[in-house]
Amino acid sequence: MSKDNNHGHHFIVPVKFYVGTLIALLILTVITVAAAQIDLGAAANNVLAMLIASVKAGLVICFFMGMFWDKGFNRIILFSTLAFFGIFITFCVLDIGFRGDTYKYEKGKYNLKQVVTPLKENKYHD
Amino acid sequence: MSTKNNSLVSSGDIWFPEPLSTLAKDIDYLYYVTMWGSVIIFLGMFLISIYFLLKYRRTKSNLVAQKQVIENHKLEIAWTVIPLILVMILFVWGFKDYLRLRIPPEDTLKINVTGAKWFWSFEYPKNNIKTLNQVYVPVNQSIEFKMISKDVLHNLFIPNLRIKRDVIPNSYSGLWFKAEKVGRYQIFCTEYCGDKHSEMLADLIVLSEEDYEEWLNSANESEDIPLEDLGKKLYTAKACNGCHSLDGSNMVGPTWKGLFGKIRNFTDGTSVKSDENYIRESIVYPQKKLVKGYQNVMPSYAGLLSDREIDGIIEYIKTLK
Amino acid sequence: MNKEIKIKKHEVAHHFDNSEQEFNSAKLGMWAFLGQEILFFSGLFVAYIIFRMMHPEMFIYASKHLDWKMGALNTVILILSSFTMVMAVRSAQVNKLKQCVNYLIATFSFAGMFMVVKGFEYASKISHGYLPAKFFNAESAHESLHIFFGIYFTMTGLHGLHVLVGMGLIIWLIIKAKKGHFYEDYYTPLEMVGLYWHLVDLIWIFLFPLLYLIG
Amino acid sequence: MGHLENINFFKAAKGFKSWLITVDHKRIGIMYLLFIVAAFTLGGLAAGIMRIELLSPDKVLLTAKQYNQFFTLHGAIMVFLFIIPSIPAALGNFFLPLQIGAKDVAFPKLNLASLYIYVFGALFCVYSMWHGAVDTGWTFYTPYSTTTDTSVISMTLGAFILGFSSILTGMNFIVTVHKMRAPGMTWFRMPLFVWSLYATSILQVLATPVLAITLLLLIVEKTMGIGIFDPAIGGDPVLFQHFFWFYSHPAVYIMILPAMGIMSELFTTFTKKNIFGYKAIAYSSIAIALVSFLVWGHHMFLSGQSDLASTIFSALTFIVAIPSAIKVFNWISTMYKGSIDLKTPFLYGLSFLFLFSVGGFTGIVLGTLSLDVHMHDTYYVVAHFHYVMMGGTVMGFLGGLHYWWPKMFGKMYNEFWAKIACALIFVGFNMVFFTQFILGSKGMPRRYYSYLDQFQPLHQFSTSGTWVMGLGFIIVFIYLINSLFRKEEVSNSPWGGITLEWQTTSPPPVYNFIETPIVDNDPYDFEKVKI
Repeated sequence: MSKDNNHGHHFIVPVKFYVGTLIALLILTVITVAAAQIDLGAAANNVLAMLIASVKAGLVICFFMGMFWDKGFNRIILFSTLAFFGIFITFCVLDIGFRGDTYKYEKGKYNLKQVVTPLKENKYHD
Repeated sequence: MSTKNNSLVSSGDIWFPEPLSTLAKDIDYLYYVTMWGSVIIFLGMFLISIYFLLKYRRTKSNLVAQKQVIENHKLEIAWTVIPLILVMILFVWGFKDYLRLRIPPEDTLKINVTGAKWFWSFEYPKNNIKTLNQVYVPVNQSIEFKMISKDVLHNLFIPNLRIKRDVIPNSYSGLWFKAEKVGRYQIFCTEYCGDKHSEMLADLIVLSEEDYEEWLNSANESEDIPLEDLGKKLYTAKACNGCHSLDGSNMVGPTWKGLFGKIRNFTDGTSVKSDENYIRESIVYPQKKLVKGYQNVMPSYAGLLSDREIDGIIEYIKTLK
Repeated sequence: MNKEIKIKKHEVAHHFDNSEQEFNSAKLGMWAFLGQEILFFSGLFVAYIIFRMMHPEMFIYASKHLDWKMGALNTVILILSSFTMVMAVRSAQVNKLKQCVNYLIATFSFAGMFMVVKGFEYASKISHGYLPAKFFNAESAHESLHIFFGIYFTMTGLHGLHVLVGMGLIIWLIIKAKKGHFYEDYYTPLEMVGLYWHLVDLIWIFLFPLLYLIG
Repeated sequence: MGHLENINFFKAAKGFKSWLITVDHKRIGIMYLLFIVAAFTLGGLAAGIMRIELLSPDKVLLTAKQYNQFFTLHGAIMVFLFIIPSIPAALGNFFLPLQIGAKDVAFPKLNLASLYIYVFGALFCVYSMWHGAVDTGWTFYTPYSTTTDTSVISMTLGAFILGFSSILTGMNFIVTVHKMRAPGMTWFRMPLFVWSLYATSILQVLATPVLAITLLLLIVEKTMGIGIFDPAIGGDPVLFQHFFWFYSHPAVYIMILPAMGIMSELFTTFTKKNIFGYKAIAYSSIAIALVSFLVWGHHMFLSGQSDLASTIFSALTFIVAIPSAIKVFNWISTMYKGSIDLKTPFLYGLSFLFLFSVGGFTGIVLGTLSLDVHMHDTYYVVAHFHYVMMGGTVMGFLGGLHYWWPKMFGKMYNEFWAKIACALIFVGFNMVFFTQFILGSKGMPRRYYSYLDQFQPLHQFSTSGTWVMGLGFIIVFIYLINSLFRKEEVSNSPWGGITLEWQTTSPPPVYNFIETPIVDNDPYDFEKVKI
């Protein structure tokens, strides 16, 4: 039962690499804040904000967390987690966004009546 | 609990209560297709297994499996693709019927339904009639329910029409049906809503055209009939008879016999002589004064009884010595 | 304090064949745990998305009440703490144990700063009365403004809790590092807490634009 | 390695304390088994009392509120305390390392920690049962759960903690399967029980956290009223149902997949024949694990969910039914040209086959949009999920328990009584639940304390079935305990099984194998391996 106690030496990342990633992240933070000031329309702002956040997240995952040099299966865990997160969002939005009673107005064409929410006396504001 | 409605168990066939609409019959038809299809496949599997169990029993001569058959690609592909096609047919068929269930025709009689903790109240907007736990509909006429809940989730289920829909507090939900047979049918609440969930029942009363017209007139000509008779009619129409008796026996609620003028002592120790104001208050806000020895389960009738109807009930109670 | 830290040899657990297998197992287990954490926070992100779809203008109005400068400061602090954590792991890999301890202390102090800034933010919210529904007593143009603050406090509160847990783990690391448990052949706990810490930073990277920088 | 190698794990350390701080996966498995049997008994008693109450529409034993508390108790105990941990934590902990030739799970201390987290969570549930039991149903639907005064918070905290025990077990198994396999055991030489536990662990790790956040949001909603789920202040109760079922549908696959794994073991050992379509079964386990995340909306067809979402969920529900069908067909074909030995474990295997198929066919009925409108929240649904959970997982659990009993305790149970008990359970089960199919389609709603008189005969017949089934379970309990006091020892492989756990002594030594086995054959290759 031989037990070799030492690792095969892992690949040690040069310091410059980490400093570079740090600077990139700080720059991206500044860009995020700047992008939020200029108004490109609600949808565009959201997409842009999410894009920049994803790039930052990608940097942290690949370099700080070492996914870039890592074994394949850890990546599969990460991608399957994000996939199920995506499924959760899409089906919830599929429900909330398309509510309302369907009605047929022309041959084979369907449409959604607007969801009518009753006038609720607000428990905390009456 | 007994009910005057048509029986669900004895009517109809083994699996379903008697269908009231053509749509109900189509849904039953789809169920039977699925069921008999499943029974055939199940019997197939069952007989093959029994055959294997008998033929390949472990005997002295057959101690180890003769041939290690481990795969047969054609067979495996077959029993993947064929079930997929079968279930997809079921899906499309079910989806078509579901659309017919969900989409009401144009000219429907609209009825507003409100589910509250443990009773259903129905409102006919055109002839502003309100009924409690009973809904009268004409036969062969498309009816559309617009349902809302006052507190927790409820669910209106009419087994004979195979329709069911959750009644939620934050938006209206719709149901439509066309009853093609006259009679009294059962309505259940099927979304768990607390202690009396199993008593939140209602009756669907399908009347012929003339009876329905006659009911409509009798329901709203309550303006001119004398107050005592109005009170007597409301005693049954508004389900007071479910909890209050007339002959002095105490049921869920106190009896109405000799109620007027009696001293009522309450759980908080106070007591008052029962007069018009006390009776009016206990109808609209029953939780305010609880008579000793009775639970606080009476639903509030605020908005369900007009002032004239409350006067009618008070007059009627006065006559009960 | 300048006494050279004596390395304490690590004994591979009995059921592993070699330390390579032990390290990879730990890393795989950690990534499964991080996957679970992401899905744990996913519930909150879905609630945020659904309610932003339901009341879009209320969210824009509500986010004006948040001070984005504090949010940006917190983002920078967390990114720096991620950097110092990575440097701590690296210095253990090259046997610079003194440097590793210093970097850990730096990470801990950044985390402390983050919580202090968060404390100021919460204090200003409480003083204005922008609390979840039951305690919400500020006047507001939108009748469901309290939902935004309900989601805001749940998200940042849960994230703050994870930062506190991270700080506890870093203290544990500092103690073990001082005793020389970590060196070039064995730094697994250091790397695992590092991964956890980067995830906490990752979640804040998404929280910041979603809550503070709306439209 | 000292003398520990050939002493079995019972005798390796003595005394109560040695059990409390053990990190041996076999001892942890047995401790889990004790808790699981206790939870099953408690939940079973609650069901028995409920059925007695349903003998008549009026009060027999319980008031309405007590009845509601009892069905919630039955649901919560059976789901969170019994059926989710039953096979993975008890039998899985014991046999996963053995079947892949490892000495222990990847993180033994974490394994003990998840046992203690399970006990700690169970204490919360027991406390909340005793102090004003919850009456919301195991689904805790808002707004009822946020407005009732019963102890919802302590019950949800209990379930929250139990969720972590499940996550940690799942994590442990994933890493064990990846990193701890014996030399020579490639992915396609692993037994199929290990494949199903691997698929279950994926579900446990990726689905349970969403339950954790749902319960946390429920607690925050109840204490601080943040208004996400409370409609009175702008929330949406249907959103809670989305959160809850996103976890709970994968949870029902956490329950059934391990039982399917046991079926593959039973159908090979008792037919002495290699499994039919090994890759098909292995891939369908993984397929079920992945597709199970797409179908949760079929619990909410009538909840006010949009028709578009309902349609998509209905279509995906049919796709998830296919892998289960493939597995059942594969097991039947495994019997072809085998040498079938009708011992009790195999009888449980056969009853799983038929009861699970009935559950599957009725599941297709409930997945069809138009039929679900009539069948939803009636006794038809109650019968469906009992056929799949009790007919599936409990039969699988009993089959696995009997199959591995000689290996776990080194004692053989009484075969004659075992067959009688199996027959009683099978007959009693069908008496109880087949009548409920008819009750449901006739319109009897679920969770009803009192019902219309016309349903009484069916309810009475169903209740009488529970006594037959209860008798069966009592007999199982008696002869299994009795078998522990028998003298004669059991050989390494009493049933002739050839997977790795049968190649070591029973009960196995502390480190499972005298020397780490080298694997160079398929797991069920009866020609190559002679025992």
